[in-house]
Amino acid sequence: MPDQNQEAPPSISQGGNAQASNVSVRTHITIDPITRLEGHGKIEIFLDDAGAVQRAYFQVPELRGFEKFVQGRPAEEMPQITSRICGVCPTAHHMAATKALDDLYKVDPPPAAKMIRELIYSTFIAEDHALHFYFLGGPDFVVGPNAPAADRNVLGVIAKVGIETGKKVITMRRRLRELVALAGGKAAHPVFGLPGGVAKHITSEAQKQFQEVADEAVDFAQFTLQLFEEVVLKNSDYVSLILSDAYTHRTYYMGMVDSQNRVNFYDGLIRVVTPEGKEWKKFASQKYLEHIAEHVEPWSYVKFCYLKSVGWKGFTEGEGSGIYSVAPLARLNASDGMATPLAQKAYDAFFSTLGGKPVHHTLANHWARLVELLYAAERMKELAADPELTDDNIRVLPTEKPKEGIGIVEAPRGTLIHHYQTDENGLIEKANLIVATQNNAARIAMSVEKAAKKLISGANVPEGVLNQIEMAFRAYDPCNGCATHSLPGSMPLLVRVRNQSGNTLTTLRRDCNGSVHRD
Amino acid sequence: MLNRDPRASEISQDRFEPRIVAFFCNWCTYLAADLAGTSRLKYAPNIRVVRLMCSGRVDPQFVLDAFAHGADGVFIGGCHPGDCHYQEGNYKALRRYRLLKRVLKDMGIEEERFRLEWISAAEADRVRSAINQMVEKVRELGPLNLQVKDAPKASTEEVCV
Amino acid sequence: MPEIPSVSGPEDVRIGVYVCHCGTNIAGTVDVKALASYAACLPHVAVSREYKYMCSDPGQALIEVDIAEHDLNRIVVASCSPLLHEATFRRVLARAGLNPFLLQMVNIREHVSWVHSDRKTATEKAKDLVRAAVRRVSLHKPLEKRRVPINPSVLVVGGGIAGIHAALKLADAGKQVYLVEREPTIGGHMAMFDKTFPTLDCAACILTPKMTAVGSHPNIKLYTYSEVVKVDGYVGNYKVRIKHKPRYVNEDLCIGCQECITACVYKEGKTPDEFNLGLSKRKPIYLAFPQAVPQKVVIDRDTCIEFKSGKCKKTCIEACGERLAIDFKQKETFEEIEIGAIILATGFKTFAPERNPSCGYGQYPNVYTSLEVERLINASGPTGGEVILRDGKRPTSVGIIHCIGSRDANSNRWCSKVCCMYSLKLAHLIKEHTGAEVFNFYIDMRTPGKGYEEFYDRLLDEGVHFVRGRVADVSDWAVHPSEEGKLVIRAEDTLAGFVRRIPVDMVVLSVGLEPQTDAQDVRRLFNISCSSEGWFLERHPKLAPVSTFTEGIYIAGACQGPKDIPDSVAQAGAAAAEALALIDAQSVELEPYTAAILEQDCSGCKSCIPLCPYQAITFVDEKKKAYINEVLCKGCGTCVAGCPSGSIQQNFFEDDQIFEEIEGVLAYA
Amino acid sequence: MRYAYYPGCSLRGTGRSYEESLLAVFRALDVEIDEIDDWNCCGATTYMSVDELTSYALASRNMALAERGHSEIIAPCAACYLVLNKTQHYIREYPSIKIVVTRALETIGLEYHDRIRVRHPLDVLLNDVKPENIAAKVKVPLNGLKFAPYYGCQIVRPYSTFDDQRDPTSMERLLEACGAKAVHYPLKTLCCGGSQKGTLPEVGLDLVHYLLKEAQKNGAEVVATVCPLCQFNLESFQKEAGERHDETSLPVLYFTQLMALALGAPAHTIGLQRGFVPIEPLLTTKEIAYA
Amino acid sequence: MIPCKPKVAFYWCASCGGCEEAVVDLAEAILDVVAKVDIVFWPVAMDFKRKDIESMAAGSITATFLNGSIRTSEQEEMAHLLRSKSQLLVALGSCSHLGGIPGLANLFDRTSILREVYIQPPSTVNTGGTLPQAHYQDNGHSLELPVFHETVRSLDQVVDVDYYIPGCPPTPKTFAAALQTLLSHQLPEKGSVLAPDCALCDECPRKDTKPEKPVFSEFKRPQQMLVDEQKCLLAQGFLCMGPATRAGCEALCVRGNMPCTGCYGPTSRVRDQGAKILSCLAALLESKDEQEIDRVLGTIPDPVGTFYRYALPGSLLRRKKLDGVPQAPLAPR
Repeated sequence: MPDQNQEAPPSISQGGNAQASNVSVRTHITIDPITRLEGHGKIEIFLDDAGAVQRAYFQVPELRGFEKFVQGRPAEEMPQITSRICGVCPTAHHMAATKALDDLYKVDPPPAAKMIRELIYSTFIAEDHALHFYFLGGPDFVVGPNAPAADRNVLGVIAKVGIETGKKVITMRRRLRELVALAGGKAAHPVFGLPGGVAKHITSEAQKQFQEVADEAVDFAQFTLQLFEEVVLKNSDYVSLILSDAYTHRTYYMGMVDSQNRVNFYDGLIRVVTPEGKEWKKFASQKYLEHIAEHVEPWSYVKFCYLKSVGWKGFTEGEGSGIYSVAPLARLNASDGMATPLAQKAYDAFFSTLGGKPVHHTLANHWARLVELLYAAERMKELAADPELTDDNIRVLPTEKPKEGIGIVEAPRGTLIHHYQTDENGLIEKANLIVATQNNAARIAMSVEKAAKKLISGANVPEGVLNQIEMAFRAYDPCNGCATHSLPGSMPLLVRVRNQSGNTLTTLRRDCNGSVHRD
Repeated sequence: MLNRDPRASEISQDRFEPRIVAFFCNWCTYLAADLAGTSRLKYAPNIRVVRLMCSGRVDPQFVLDAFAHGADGVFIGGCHPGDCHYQEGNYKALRRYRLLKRVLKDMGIEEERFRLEWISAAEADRVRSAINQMVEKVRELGPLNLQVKDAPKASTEEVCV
Repeated sequence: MPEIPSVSGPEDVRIGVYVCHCGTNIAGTVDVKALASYAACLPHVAVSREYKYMCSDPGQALIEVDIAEHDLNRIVVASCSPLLHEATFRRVLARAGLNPFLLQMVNIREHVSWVHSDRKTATEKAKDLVRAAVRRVSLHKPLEKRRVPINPSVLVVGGGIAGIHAALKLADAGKQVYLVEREPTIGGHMAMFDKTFPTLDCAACILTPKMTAVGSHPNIKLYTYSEVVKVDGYVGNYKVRIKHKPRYVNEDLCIGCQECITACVYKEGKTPDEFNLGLSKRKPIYLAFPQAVPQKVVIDRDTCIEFKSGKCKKTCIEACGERLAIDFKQKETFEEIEIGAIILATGFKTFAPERNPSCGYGQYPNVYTSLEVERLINASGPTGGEVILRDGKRPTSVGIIHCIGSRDANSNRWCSKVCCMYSLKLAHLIKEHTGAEVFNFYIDMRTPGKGYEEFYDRLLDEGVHFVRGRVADVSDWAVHPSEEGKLVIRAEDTLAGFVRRIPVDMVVLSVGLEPQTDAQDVRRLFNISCSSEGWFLERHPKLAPVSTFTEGIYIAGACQGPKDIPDSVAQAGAAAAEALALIDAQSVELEPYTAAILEQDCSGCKSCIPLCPYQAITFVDEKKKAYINEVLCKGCGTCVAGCPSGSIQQNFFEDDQIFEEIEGVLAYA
Repeated sequence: MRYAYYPGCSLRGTGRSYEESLLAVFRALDVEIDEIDDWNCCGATTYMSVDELTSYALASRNMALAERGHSEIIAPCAACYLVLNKTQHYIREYPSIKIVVTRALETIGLEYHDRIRVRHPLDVLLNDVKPENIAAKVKVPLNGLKFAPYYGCQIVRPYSTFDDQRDPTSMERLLEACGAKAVHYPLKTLCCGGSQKGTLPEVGLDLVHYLLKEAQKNGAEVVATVCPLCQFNLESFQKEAGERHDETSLPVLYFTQLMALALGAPAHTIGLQRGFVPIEPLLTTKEIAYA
Repeated sequence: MIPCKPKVAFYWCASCGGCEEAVVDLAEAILDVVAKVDIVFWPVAMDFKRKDIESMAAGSITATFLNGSIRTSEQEEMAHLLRSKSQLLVALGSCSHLGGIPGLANLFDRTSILREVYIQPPSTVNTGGTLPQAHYQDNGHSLELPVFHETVRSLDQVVDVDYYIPGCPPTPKTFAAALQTLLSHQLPEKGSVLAPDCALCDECPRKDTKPEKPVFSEFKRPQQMLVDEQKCLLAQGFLCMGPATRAGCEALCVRGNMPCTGCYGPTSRVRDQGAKILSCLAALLESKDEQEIDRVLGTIPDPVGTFYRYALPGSLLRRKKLDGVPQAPLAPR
């Protein structure tokens, strides 16, 4: 394949670097969560001669090519194959794929099956949001952005909220995951999704377990919101941090809503609102191609989504730029409310505190996530209570010849789209996958650059900078190429300031236990 | 004028000489190959015979292993349907062969590189012709070059992209 | 998966490699010196030698000495096919105190030197094979042959002269013999013959005593009108299922008085008589021929009125009276017998001349087959020994055409061996009976055998005419008036060098011998091989002419190839001796190539159970794992290949051993 | 399926009646054929005896042409039929011949893939059309007209692709489907003497006589042939042969002429008028209402 | 085994993160683990730019658990580095054990993958045919991406591996047990897979419902038929990889009423999981007629994708043959 030599990236090597620094006449900073490629942001910051940030790049250096290698596989295997795109939100991919199969075979699952699906899904959302708040994003606030990094992790959280709460968090997560496994086979990479239904019905024993855990989950969600209020909202520094311009972007927002425009994770229409918060479009899954497009940059493996009709205008915000955002904040912005009472209260509190819709502050994602956590828990409770849940009519066998199917769900990290075309035998001929974080990729890139520009000037980089820049993209709970998170505090960072000849002047390094070294 | 020399199929230096691994059952094809010997039939020397008691013993792993270690073709010889010394081993071989052929196709290995023949103890000439045919076919296809197993751990050839 | 080292096996492996020249058989094509020195450099090889004849005593001694001196623990012999000398060299290892299964043979004769002519490539191939053997043998493990007791009784299939002779020999040796014959009587083809060449003694006179001996022998259980339908088990321990076809006559009660036949409502026979090849007619109830053994009548249900309409007066039953031997209710019955060895003597069938239209059989009534003529001139035959043609004429001129269905690319290529001699015999007898002019048309006159050539000379003196030339056709088209109304035999007289047209009254076709129509079914039933012509295949054409590739099954008589009576009898004796040698050993060693379940590894998935044709694999409910009964296992290895978790292992054909061999042949350069 | 049709030289010369009647039969039985465009000599007779390789090249050219768009080729002339078969046989058997032929064809931009099957009209009518269907289409039954089925040497020897080498019967089966009756005729594959006529005329004449006399003796009213050379030989030398021995007078026809007749083709369109021994009287006596 | 607390490290290459989740799924038990070992980095150790790792003493890490397969240059380099710094290198999860599901990419070549992802999707607007570049100048800013290799490889195809923990992902139980074994004083034989060594049927809750003589006249796809929640899935005609797959997961998928897809890989006695299940299932067909055989086998729509779902790179053939591109130096003939 000779043409590869053009397309193909040469091996990265010291030589490559040397060459890089030779041609680069400007000082060059690399903030690199280093070689952990999976789902990793790699940040390249370029200073001008004055030492001001001229351009910061947010790169995703990972690709596995699912779209290609699913070709020839039987469609019914997609829920299991595509869940391997992400081990953290496998259930989201599993569900999107399963819905795509319904569409592919033109089958409508029986009521019980739908309930089981949404029950498992809500359980998963609750678990995932909880994980993020306590293990990943939360520590920034609970423990504090400027606390020593060593404490900014789940153990730090536990220290802060008390070992009992800590255990509670861990136990809650375990029990939620056990439920997913109970109904879906496995917690990581479940197996329940089939065209026209689910593989296994819910026994009354199982239902009881769901009911118990659901109750606890609701309490837990409220408790967590409580915690957030006390630790964050009652701390003016945090609030101002959230509101600070460094973490603010005026973009479109996208999310799935039910018939009354309330947030829904499992099913509904896709709603997009303008930076002013007005409804811009509302469309069904099958129409996604009319509204969503992806842009390719040669310096990243991730594709950048934008609104087709608005168009790609580069990394700029505002009404004129097609860049939009997904995930908790976007979902709240794109909706008119929540479908459950307690969550609705939290929703109102959220917007009233942050000055009405839409909220453009990236860091507000953390709060929005907790509102959703509460909704998910409440939804669990509703479904678990339903007597029809244990009905054993859980499958409709397809009769149609398969051809094309599209399935969309709201993954914890945003809108997730699976689109398949198959032959008559139901073997995949073409698959198009738009994963949650792709939708956010452009805005994340902007957030990072903005933060960098705000926080860095010249060769001397203050220590706080690292985590704050990190916060900029962690707020999205990014799952680049939908792979995985990076754990706070343990995220090793490096800022290297090079002079024009590319020699390092100073390096700032923080290792996993958070201690910062200057050498 | 007519070239009736059976050694027409013997090999010469410049041509590509395929390596073919053959699995012969002890009761039919292996005997036929012995008979070909006692009858002094001449055939292409590109074949390497591994003796098994029955074609039903041919584990698809053996076939893949042969390809993976540089075989350009794999040949299975068994008793005719109904003639298996162990009653039905050859049918099992046939079923495995049919499915394995599909797998090999999906793995980009040309059909003609993998062949199953029923050759009874008496059919020495069948051994000759079948082997010659296969060698010719595989020679046309050229080397397979699938020596993955022995490939160096730090495979550089892939970074050539 | 961890890398498998290219040459695995214990470090202390010390291999001796022995390359045989086999005179020039191998050395002529393979550079044995180069081969030996190449082998010497292979891993674990301690000694590598080449020698003129490895299988010779000095050759064997060479290996024995080396094993002691270089304390070798693995041996590779590169010589002929393992099927020929594996046993020989395993004995060598045993003598030297090594387990015989630590040997691997490389077939560089049948598979290399004899089938290739380019020295260079042949040597390369030999190297590959030796390298593979060296790698394989280092993984060999000591194995023990299994000993199983032998059932001392023998089954003989086929009641022709060969079967009869074999049965009598074994019975006289005190062995229990079961003789199974599908016809109502034993005797086979020989019983149909009139005289036997070259001595011209009457076939019946020498055969019938042996037939009656069989019938009355205490050690022989005779099953006529019976067939073998199923064969299970293995050498020394065969289980055979026999079908007894209904005779509608109780064999124990019938005394062979034949009154029933006389009494039959049919005054005259209406059915073509099988024994007389349709030259006469028989009744529905009949005795195949006067000397039939057993002397029990049989009813042919296709022609018996009682069976057709159920409205017969059943005069036969009256005639039988209180003996009550006739039983229209008889059903076919089955019987299981257990024996240790089997002798197949299922004989031959004669070529059907209709297949060769130009010889006129079926078109012209006066064209006969040689077998028909045997009956025609037989005193107890349809015409009481007088040669009267189908059209009532008595022939004044007779043409005997040889090689009908023999030595003919259009039918059978082989020489049927007996035709020349029986044609001479018939020529003599016909001349004797009719005084007619007799012409023999032959391709070559083949009379090897004691007194055969002399018999030929005698006929020349008797004035029988011999035309050397293949007959073009037999027809009734006349060129000269003298030919009108006669059968004209056209043949090129290759001695005189022109085409002869010889008009005769009678044409005798010397039909060749062919395998029985159901030879293929029979060989499948007994799990032996056939040659491409369809004759039963012997283990070795010279050294094991009556053995087959299936232990404990022997072949005798014309089922193995055309034979005359003396040869058939000789072979029958040989087969009997082989069987005796086997069962008198009382126990037999079985190859240890059996498969075994690795119990701790078996997941109990049951996948292997349906794969075993011998029901050797069972599921043990207590352990929830599969189990292989070693005695029932024949070692095909199908289950080994089929076990999805690799939890079945076959002795001497372990996966790793085979992988080594595969990778060995490919690890060139 | 459409067959490629290769008439060969005879059918455009002495064998005209053969082609006329054959085509009539094909028309009547809806056998669709396309004559090969730009066919050449099959390579029989002279070529075969002078330079084998050239005749293989000639034959394979015809087949190469036929291969374009056809999988089967009909060769009615016995000689053509034999040569085409022989060529295929040799090309398969002997690589060296294959090479020569391939090279020869290359020079004229042709390639022979050995994908074509050589068929004889007897074969096609018997095995593709089938007697029962022919019987169904018979318009003029031949009312038990007695014929001697004469095949000659080339149709079934050495390649007996569709009938027995020593006792072919296809012609009988076809003509009896048309209402004719075969007589016992042991000479059906005897040499017609055609080739001897040039070298040993009297041998040739004797053979002609035996063939005709035997036919007559066994009650044949016509001799049915499948080979232009046989037909020509038997018919044109009947008189001469009669002079050497006792006289015979038998019409010698192509089997296709009889079939065409039965299938309703007008006599003059299938060359019946050309016979040396006039056929009309016979047809009248047999009350065969031919057109 | 080591006086002070052993230092344990985690790292990952081309994987989904599910394996790390499996570790998190130890839940409360994680605290016990933390007590036993120093997790020197999780998910990664100190800032380890090349030079930093290079500066580490060889073997200064007791055990590195590496998940994910090797697809990019950077992953390959890191694998080598970590190998040199670790006493034990443990392949964690299907991807590093056998290549995993992303290993199915070995059925295609890299070019077609890049085109499929960046040029062909209906939602992608890329008229210029832009593809990610390993080295790119964005108005003077030089940016780098790791090289996307032609072939996905399992970890042991790149560096020596001491142990394997199978599964996609390994169950917490499997992981905990493996960890126990490694902490124990007698280490298992190098190259061991740290899980039970017999097939899944052994621990399958439906084992007893499998008939004595399973034979097949057709294979079913789950959407074609309702799945009995009690009966052996193979007995129902669904293609279950259980018989050819290592036990240890306690048949989670089967408990979820779906067939095993083989993520624990083959047993130690098998070199090619796909070949083995193929051999087993095909042999168990009933028919002796070639056409019927093909028909029945035709009801397996995607043999390679099914038999090698997790193990293509780790299989004997490793990948689909690339036309024209020799996969190994041409062997001397």
